Amino acid sequence: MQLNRDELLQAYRQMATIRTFEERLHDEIKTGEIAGFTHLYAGQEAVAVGICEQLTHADKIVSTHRGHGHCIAKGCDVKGMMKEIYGRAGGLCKGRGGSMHIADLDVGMLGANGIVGGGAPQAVGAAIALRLEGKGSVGIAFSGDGACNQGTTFEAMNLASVTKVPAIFVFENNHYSEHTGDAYAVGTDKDIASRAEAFGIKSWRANGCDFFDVFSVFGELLEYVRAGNGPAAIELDTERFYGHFEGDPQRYRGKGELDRIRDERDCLKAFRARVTEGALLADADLDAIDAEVAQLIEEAVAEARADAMPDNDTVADDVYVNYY
Amino acid sequence: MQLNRDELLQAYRQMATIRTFEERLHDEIKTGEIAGFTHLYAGQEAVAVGICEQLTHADKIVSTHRGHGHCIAKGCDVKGMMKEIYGRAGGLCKGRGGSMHIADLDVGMLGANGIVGGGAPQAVGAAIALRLEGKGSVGIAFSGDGACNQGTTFEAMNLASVTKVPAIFVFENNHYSEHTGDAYAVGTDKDIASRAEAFGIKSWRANGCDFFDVFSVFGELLEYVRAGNGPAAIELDTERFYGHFEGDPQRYRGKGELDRIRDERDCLKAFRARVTEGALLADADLDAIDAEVAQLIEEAVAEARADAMPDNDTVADDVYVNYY
Amino acid sequence: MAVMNIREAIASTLYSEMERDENIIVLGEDVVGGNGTAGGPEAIGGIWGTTPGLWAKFGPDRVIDTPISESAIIGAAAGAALCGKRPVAELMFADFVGVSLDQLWNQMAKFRYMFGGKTKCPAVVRLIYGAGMQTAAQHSQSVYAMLTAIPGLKVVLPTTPADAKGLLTEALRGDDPVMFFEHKTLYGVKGEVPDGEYRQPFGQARVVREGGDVTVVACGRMVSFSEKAADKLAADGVGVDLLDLRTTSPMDEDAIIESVEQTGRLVIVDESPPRCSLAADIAAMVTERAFTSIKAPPAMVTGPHSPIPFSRTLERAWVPSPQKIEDAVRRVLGFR
Amino acid sequence: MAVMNIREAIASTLYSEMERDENIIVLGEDVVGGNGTAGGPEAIGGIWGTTPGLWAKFGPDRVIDTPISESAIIGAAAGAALCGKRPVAELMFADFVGVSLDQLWNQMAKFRYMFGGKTKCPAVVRLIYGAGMQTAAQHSQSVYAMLTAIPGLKVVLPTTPADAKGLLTEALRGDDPVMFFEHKTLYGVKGEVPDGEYRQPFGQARVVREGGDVTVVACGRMVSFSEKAADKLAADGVGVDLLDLRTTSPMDEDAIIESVEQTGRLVIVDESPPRCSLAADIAAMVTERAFTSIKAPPAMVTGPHSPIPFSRTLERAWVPSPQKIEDAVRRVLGFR
Ligand SMILES: Cc1ncc(C[n+]2csc(CCOP(=O)(O)OP(=O)(O)O)c2C)c(N)n1
Ligand SMILES: Cc1ncc(C[n+]2csc(CCOP(=O)(O)OP(=O)(O)O)c2C)c(N)n1
Ligand SMILES: [Mg+2]
Ligand SMILES: [Mg+2]
Repeated sequence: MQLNRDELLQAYRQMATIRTFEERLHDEIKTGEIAGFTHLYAGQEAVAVGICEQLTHADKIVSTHRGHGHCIAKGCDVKGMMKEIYGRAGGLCKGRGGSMHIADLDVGMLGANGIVGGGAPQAVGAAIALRLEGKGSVGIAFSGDGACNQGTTFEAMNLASVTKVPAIFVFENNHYSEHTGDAYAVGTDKDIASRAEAFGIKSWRANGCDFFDVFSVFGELLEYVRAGNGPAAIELDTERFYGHFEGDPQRYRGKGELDRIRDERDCLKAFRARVTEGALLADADLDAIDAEVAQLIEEAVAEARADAMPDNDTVADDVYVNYY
Repeated sequence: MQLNRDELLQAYRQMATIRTFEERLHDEIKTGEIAGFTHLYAGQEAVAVGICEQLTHADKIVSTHRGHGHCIAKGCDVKGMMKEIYGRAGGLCKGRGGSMHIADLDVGMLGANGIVGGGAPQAVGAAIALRLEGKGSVGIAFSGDGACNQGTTFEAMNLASVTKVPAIFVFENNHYSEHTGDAYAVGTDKDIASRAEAFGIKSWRANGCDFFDVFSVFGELLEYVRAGNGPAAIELDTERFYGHFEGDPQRYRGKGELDRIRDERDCLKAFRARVTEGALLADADLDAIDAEVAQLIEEAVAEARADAMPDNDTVADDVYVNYY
Repeated sequence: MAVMNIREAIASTLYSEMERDENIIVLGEDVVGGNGTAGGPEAIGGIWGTTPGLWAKFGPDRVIDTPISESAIIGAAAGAALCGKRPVAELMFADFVGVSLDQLWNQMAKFRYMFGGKTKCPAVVRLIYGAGMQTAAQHSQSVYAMLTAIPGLKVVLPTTPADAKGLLTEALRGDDPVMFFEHKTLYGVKGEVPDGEYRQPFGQARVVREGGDVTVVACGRMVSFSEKAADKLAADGVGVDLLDLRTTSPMDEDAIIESVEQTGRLVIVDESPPRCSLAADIAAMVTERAFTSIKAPPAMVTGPHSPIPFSRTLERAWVPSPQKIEDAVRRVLGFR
Repeated sequence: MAVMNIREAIASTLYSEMERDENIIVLGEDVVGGNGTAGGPEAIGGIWGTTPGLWAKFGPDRVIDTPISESAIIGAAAGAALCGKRPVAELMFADFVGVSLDQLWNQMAKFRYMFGGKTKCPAVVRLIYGAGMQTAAQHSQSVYAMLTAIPGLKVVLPTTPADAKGLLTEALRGDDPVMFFEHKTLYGVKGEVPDGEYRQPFGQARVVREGGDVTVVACGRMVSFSEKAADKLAADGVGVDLLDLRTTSPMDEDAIIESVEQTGRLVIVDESPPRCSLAADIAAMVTERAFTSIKAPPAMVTGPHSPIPFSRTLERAWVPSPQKIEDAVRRVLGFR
């Protein structure tokens, strides 16, 4: 794994954008202006960015209910996303989808999904399509430690195994599905990756709070899949910095857990330490990005607030390409 | 494993009853009197009988579309079954269910099932109920090598693993799901049992064409589950002597395959050889049972043919216990 | 009579019925909550707050947290019910019928019939449904028409705390599978609830008000919206007979017909898209049974033929509003 | 024009469309058959014989046998469609919507709307449906009402070989998800099929016959049953306008209304249970749009509110029969 200066800056920018986007949402939601379910990705940035930085728009990803990070990492327009979450006409999906249903096919983002486990079969379908293109592109399903128990996820792994298509199953184990621990809900003696292995799918494991580990392990996996070896899986040990959704009192957390993970498992802090210690980048480089990102998010919120609500007359538009 | 003479005779009687029932159906179906889908269990008798002979009526089983063998082994009335398959008023389910929907809760047979994979979660539910009874009874799901790929089967295994209930997953691998081989459709480097193991479920393997092997391996498994150790799984290598359904031209079979499995993998022949060679039973004992069974099936067909069709007025009966 | 909200009525009924009948068990995602975490079981109960304290009181064998696998939840409920238990399974959102329909439709609903009437499957499935909280296209749907269409299921939709208690008790005492719909915007609705044992039989519509000029039939959240419309109409001297269906299967056809025979005019309010809807079901039934009594075509107030949008304004535009109900009433009254 | 049956019309249309458009792919259980066996691929194709020779011609990357996992089949079709392919997914029995509904209802149908109109999902799902072969409660259902109710899906039900070709071609050229229903008893129906490219637009009912006294609306197998009834009625001098809907979403409301405005009397024949059915949908629509024209309440000929039984006699009693259709026509004609 060799990342040049620009690539490092870009990776940091992406992770910082996600973090700032989510932290800002955390505050904005308290104002009551944003309703519905908003699941924040903060804490898991190294996963989305460590993976998506190695993809092109030709590679397709299918995301989850906790999709902001995947969207930003894959290249969705941040301002369009913010407008979407505010339910505005100028939103990426015209305000119809909201936080759980953001998609942008132009960048290869096939959609967040409110149905846990809904995306995995679709990623296999994408991989079926991409194999036909013959260009080594891949279809990726992001799933949580909760989603890994849904029947669709297993079916998708089996179908990928049988058809040997370039599908990748990314399991982000943040150790909670809503208020339940993975120690309870994931039936296994080992881990999620080992369940993928039981389908004959080659699997990897990485530290989902360490961008460099994600990047290098996923890089190896990606090479394997792009080379036509069939599907692969990766389990990432990561952390969710906020509640399941905004408003969650998080009483399931251990004493001091939130402090500890912020302290020890913050991928942004770790990234900064690593690149500055290694003299790959200077603090000032990163600070400059932080400032740019802060500015971007500030503008995104301001523009979202200022944007018009969708016109009521559009409520039943775009159900079909053409109906009669 | 110690089977006394009576137990051996009973086991043989049960296997012979299933075989004769199915072979007779194979002939009767050609007359056109029996319609719908009829999936014959012939060839797999050692599985159903090797397992069910160790159960009581308090133990519950959930069966598949290929359910006749499980029904007979669990103690369903053979004449009632035949009437059911003929769609008669006196059928075990009043002619409403047919071959794919035979049930008899009094003997712990919760139902055959036309939906592949439909039964597995129900067996876990039975196990949840039986654990509350606290008597060591078990809930068993029979599934095929095709059904093991359905999402519900995986979900059921995971739920059983998590809740640690006395659920048993019996995978009858007859190497075909309809016209597709297990070598193609079961995504794994190993076998079906190994996929159960990935859920942390202790798993066994046995020769599904050898009654004694099934009996002893399942006996060990059953002891484990009855002792409160949680769920278990077993994969049985077995053979389907007929087509997927009646009318299947079976062009997917290898040259001479049907002859070979009849020759080398016939559980009834193997049973006879073993018990006579070991001088546990005499040929005459078995011949006597064969004659009794032939008589029973003969009567079953005659009585089914003679039974009345259900009254048209009953078409919408029994949808509810009470509706208004 | 205690005053409580629907959430409390459901929670307390579950609790007291479980005390009464040891065969009742509860299962679903996070109905306990906190399992496998440092906080431990019941650190947080379900997100709807309808199952607090059950685990502590009745233990882990009767109150079961499940992984995210709705087919297994419903299937397990079906299997346990066949074995003499009375499971109460929770679908955190009714939209998850999508991932569990087979167990509801082809299994639970059909057992008794397929098996010749010898079995019963007394499972209760709680489905949290409805729009109004901007939960968007996959978490806002009113799935009752789809389940009303299925022979073998009963479908229940309480709109008051008393009915929540009475109908849930009835569901837990009956022997058929019951789909118990809880509208997510109605949990906070307060009202008096009879003390002690209280059962509300199915198939009896609640007469919310009598007015004599027009019949309005509604269920769920649409009942209170219809009341708002009726208030405005009353100010103009228009009297509304408002019926809250309470259950759509069985459905109190007679109550509807009786009212329509007097008013001759019918509006049906249904929080769902229009095609093959409950609104159409009732309109067709009334036209068949009371053709000579109706003076105007039954009006159906439904959402449009589209998914439910996220945006606040669009969601409001999608859901039938008091205004649209009022307009429909005026339309049927004006029909010549 | 060649004469062929519906099975052949579907098989040959799939073949020629796949030749024309390399983006069309086919997936489902045993659509190839024989994979992983000694007999090898295509030893036996699907059990309906509608996909022979596709694998040999178009190869394993375009013609894909799947394990038994319908959610994955439909989900994969949805994902491939988002990526520019035109998947044709087969549900061997329409009843398996039970195990795949989410991918049809909450995914495929909603993508375009949820994503702000920027995507399209041109997947075709072939569903083999209907009673008449004693396939019992879980393999005989007509699931079209459930899918007609879902905004975002189109629902198609050919009853002639020509329509099978025309409607399937239209489905494969369009950009929306299409539910293509094939009645298992109609595969052998023979008829002339136009050569070369032939498209039948959706939303245009087929006028099977014109009679002027009463309108009968049907789809699927019920069209031929209605023809039988109409023959008997014609012998008694009663003329039937018989409409074959061809598609229920979109639905040719205008054709129905036009006929009803002339006849004033309507019978709807629907091979499904009665509640929230297509029959009710049409009855309600007609009552709303043609209230002043109808001289009798629309009659709905459906199955009873029960699952479909196995036994030959009971199954026949369940399915709407020519006799019941005839009776319903006489009833609406006799209504005063
Ligand atoms: C089919 C389905 N079941 C349940 C839910 C409710 N739900 C939303 S998120 C969630 C937990 C998901 O956990 P995980 O997959 O670990 O993702 P995370 O929230 O940790 O990112 C649940 C139960 C849902 N949206 N869809
Ligand atoms: C959900 C579902 N999908 C598909 C089918 C059609 N079908 C019936 S049996 C069968 C093959 C089952 O294979 P397996 O589980 O190995 O059982 P076997 O037939 O070998 O006993 C299939 C595909 C079905 N009945 N249900
Ligand atoms: Mg998680
Ligand atoms: Mg098999």
